[in-house]
Amino acid sequence: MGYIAIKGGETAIGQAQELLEFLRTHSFTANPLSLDQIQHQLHFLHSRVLSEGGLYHPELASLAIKQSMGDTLEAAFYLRAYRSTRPRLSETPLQGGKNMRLIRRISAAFKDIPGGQMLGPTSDYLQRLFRFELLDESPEQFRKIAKSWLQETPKEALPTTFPKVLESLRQEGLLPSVSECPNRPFDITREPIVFPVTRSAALATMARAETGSILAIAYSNMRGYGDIHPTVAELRVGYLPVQMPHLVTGELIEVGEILMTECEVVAMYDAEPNQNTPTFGLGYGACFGHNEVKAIAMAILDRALQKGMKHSPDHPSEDPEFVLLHIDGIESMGFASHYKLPHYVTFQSDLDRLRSTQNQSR
Amino acid sequence: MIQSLTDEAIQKNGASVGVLNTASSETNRYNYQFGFLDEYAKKEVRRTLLKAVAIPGYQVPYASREMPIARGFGTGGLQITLSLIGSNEILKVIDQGSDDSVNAVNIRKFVATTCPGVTLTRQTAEATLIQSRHRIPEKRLKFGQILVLQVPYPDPLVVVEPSEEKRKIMHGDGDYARLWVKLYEDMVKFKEITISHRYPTRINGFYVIDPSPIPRFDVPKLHQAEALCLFGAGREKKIYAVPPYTDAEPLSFSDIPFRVEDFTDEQGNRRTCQRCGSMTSFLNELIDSKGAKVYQCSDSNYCDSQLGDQK
Amino acid sequence: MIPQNHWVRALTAHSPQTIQSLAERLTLNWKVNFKALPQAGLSLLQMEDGVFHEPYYLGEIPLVSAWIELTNSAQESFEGAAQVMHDSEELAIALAICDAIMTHHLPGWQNIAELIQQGMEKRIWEDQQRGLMLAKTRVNFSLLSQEEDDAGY
Amino acid sequence: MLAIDAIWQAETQQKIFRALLNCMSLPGEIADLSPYLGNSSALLGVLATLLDGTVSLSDEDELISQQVRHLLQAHTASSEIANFVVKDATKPPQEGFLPNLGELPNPEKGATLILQGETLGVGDLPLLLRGPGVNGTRKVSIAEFHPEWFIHRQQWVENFPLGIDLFLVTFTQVMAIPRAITIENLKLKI
Repeated sequence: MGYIAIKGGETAIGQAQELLEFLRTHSFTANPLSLDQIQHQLHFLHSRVLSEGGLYHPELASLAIKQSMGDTLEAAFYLRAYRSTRPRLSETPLQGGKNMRLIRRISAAFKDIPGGQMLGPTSDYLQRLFRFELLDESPEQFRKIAKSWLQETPKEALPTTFPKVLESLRQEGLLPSVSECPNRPFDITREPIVFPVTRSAALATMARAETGSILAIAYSNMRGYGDIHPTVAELRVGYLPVQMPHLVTGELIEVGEILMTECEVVAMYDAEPNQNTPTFGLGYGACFGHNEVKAIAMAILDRALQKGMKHSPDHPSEDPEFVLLHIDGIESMGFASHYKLPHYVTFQSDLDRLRSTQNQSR
Repeated sequence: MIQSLTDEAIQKNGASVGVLNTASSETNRYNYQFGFLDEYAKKEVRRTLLKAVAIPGYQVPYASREMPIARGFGTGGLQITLSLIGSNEILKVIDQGSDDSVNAVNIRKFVATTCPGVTLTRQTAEATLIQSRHRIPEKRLKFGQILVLQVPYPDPLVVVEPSEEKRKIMHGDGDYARLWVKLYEDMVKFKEITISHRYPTRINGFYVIDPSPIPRFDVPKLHQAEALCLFGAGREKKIYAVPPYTDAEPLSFSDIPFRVEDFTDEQGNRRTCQRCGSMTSFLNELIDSKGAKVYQCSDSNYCDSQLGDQK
Repeated sequence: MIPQNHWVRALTAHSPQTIQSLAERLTLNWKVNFKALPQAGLSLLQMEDGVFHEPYYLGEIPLVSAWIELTNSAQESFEGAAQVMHDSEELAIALAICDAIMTHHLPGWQNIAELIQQGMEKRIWEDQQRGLMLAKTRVNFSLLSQEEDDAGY
Repeated sequence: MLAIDAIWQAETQQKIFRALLNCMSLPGEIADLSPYLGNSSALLGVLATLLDGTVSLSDEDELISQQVRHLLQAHTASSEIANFVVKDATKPPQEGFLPNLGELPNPEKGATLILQGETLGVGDLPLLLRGPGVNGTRKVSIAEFHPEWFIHRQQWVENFPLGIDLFLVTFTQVMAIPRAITIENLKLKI
């Protein structure tokens, strides 16, 4: 009780770290998690950390999850901090999502889309019944699953790149025209966000936002604090080939690929004062890894923020300052955590002021 | 395999040569370099520091990087420390005046890990660089020493003006009228200035700074100090400075002077540290095991050295 | 012949050690100079948003680059360069050497061509697996439409 | 292995920076950079320490070789807008020369002017400094820096916080005069 200064913190800190390590290992018989196990068996956790960390580094994302013992905020924090140790060398040329090598592609707007709908690896239609046989899954059974899947020879393997669903709507004239001369994108990692912000700053901030935070604000819009009424035109998950110019020839070379999720929503149309024909509103969401709920939430907020930037915001989810300053997991968790630090000195000053003010009023 | 980087090669393609890290690239590809931050980040902080010193009290914006300790734990101070530090440094880290406070221990450990060769010390007098949260050491800092203070809220005008754009204009004009009004209203309401810590202080007769959450007790130590004082706000992305031999005056009225924390007891005597007996230091109020209120120096190294002197 | 823009993708299907040891072996009689210091760091991934086609930054990726020049005893010089999403400068240097040897058909280029061929086959197999994921989970709407009509009840 | 001049190495740049920070905090203090410079001049040591691709440099007197300009990575800008302006100070400033003085809300945009001269510490031009970082007043003598530079400086820094910050360099030495400093004896001298 009271405000007792902690002395001998050095020992306590060391012991606390060791205790955490003990918690992680906890028994004499358990095996350490391998980075590969984390990347694959904890696929969605891994994806979440990649996206919230803002750095596509699958190996270090696994290590971050291992070290943080599965705390998503902490794990993303490891990646963010690591970025500060690496020089910024360049930026890539503009990459387009239509080049993604897909493993999943669906549309809620149209039954039949050019190229077809492919569910890919999804948990959407799982009945959340426990598979009790996994309680003691043997390594043999575990390995058999992948083996038997791979044994099937691709008789009719589909191509993996497809056009965007929105393109057909755009050709029909149902969508607003694309930006004519887009600005240079805003780099949120180097420049402080000062309002009003550009849409590119909002997209970059949301792409690395904390999933729960961005979902909660988007949900407020879905429930009635907003009126976006989105329809998912296309949701796609796949591997984007990343291209960089060859240093000698300048020709674009594929230097690697990233797993990412992209979502495009069509929203209720707006009556634009200076536009003769009304067109659908549009929202876009994307992030590293396989994070569908996050991409959908982002697409909805993109649309909501466009509205808030154009007219004045009617709801929190349409207010760029409210949304963008409160969705970063590293910032918010850091500030919440800092209240755990000792404030003995400032509190002593507070006590002094209150007592002296009380004396004055007596 | 690689034989040499010829001068000619540098000449042709100098554009990619900025800073060469002396750390060997032969080692594990995931090693952290000396000082953790990449060299371009350090350069930016260094340029910012020079402007901060050249324009005393002005909050210079910079692209604060994410640090491996949480925002609010001293990321601004740490970025300054890492941009300053060399392998011959003698570093002291304190939090609440104490070298053993958990946050101080943590930051010291971090620097020791990422800056091999740096000497760590608890002795205020022998440190070349001191990073601190919430206190300026009791022992007067000397010429040549650098004090780095961690800052949560850098702008003293934020209590009267929420828009940063407008605050920047007010600072540029040296217009602190609304801050004076706020102090005056306080006085009328409470007959006391209610600001307990982070006391607004005018530097070199122009800019007013938030001196970080040091107690009022520490504010006069900034005035005409021999040491260089640097302030880092990581979350708010600002750096500012009070150079040595510079005026630092807490805002006050002639009839209600600036007052430091009062440590006199009911009988009107100055309370003393129950440990070293100091009658001049800033004291922490503690509750002992019997529930009685006792007082002890907040600056642990000062308290220890007072005890040592008595022996 | 596999085009140059797929070399890095094909070669990185092999372990870095495989590429590095081959590059080292093939340059035993060459002088290798840097045209620019090899650099390991991050690159900003610039994406086009899918609805208004505006550029924005999705996040950062690790990137390492190397630009080298091979010189033989006859003082003939040949350039090669590579960038790859990785952290190892050694890997980028090895890829840049492979690039120089392949581009200019220097001695040993067939060994690299072979590695590229094998790597590409592995990548094609990976693409086929992805295609298979799609093929197996494709929704057949001609069968579904009946059920969907029933779903109203 | 790699033969890179000392001034491009991280360890050296840290040391040079500390010397510069010390000079900026204590106007009139003269730092000898020769232990860190290898074969380079103090001017290059200062530039290598402070510049990268995110800032601009003006070098109208061509004090820096083309090769080093590439290594510095800074983009070239005219002297009115550059963040860093390098001048040969043995000659007087050209007619109409005016560096960026910054803006009231953003005074840090005022340029850092680096003047190349001959001698610091002794010479026929005494400067009497007063202001932040100076304990009372401080007198420092220099030579082969044209006096007109200091007269112009006085006009540039008249409206604090607007102004420029000066580094004076010789082949191995450096000294700083930030904008808040008053040079008290100027009128007497010229």
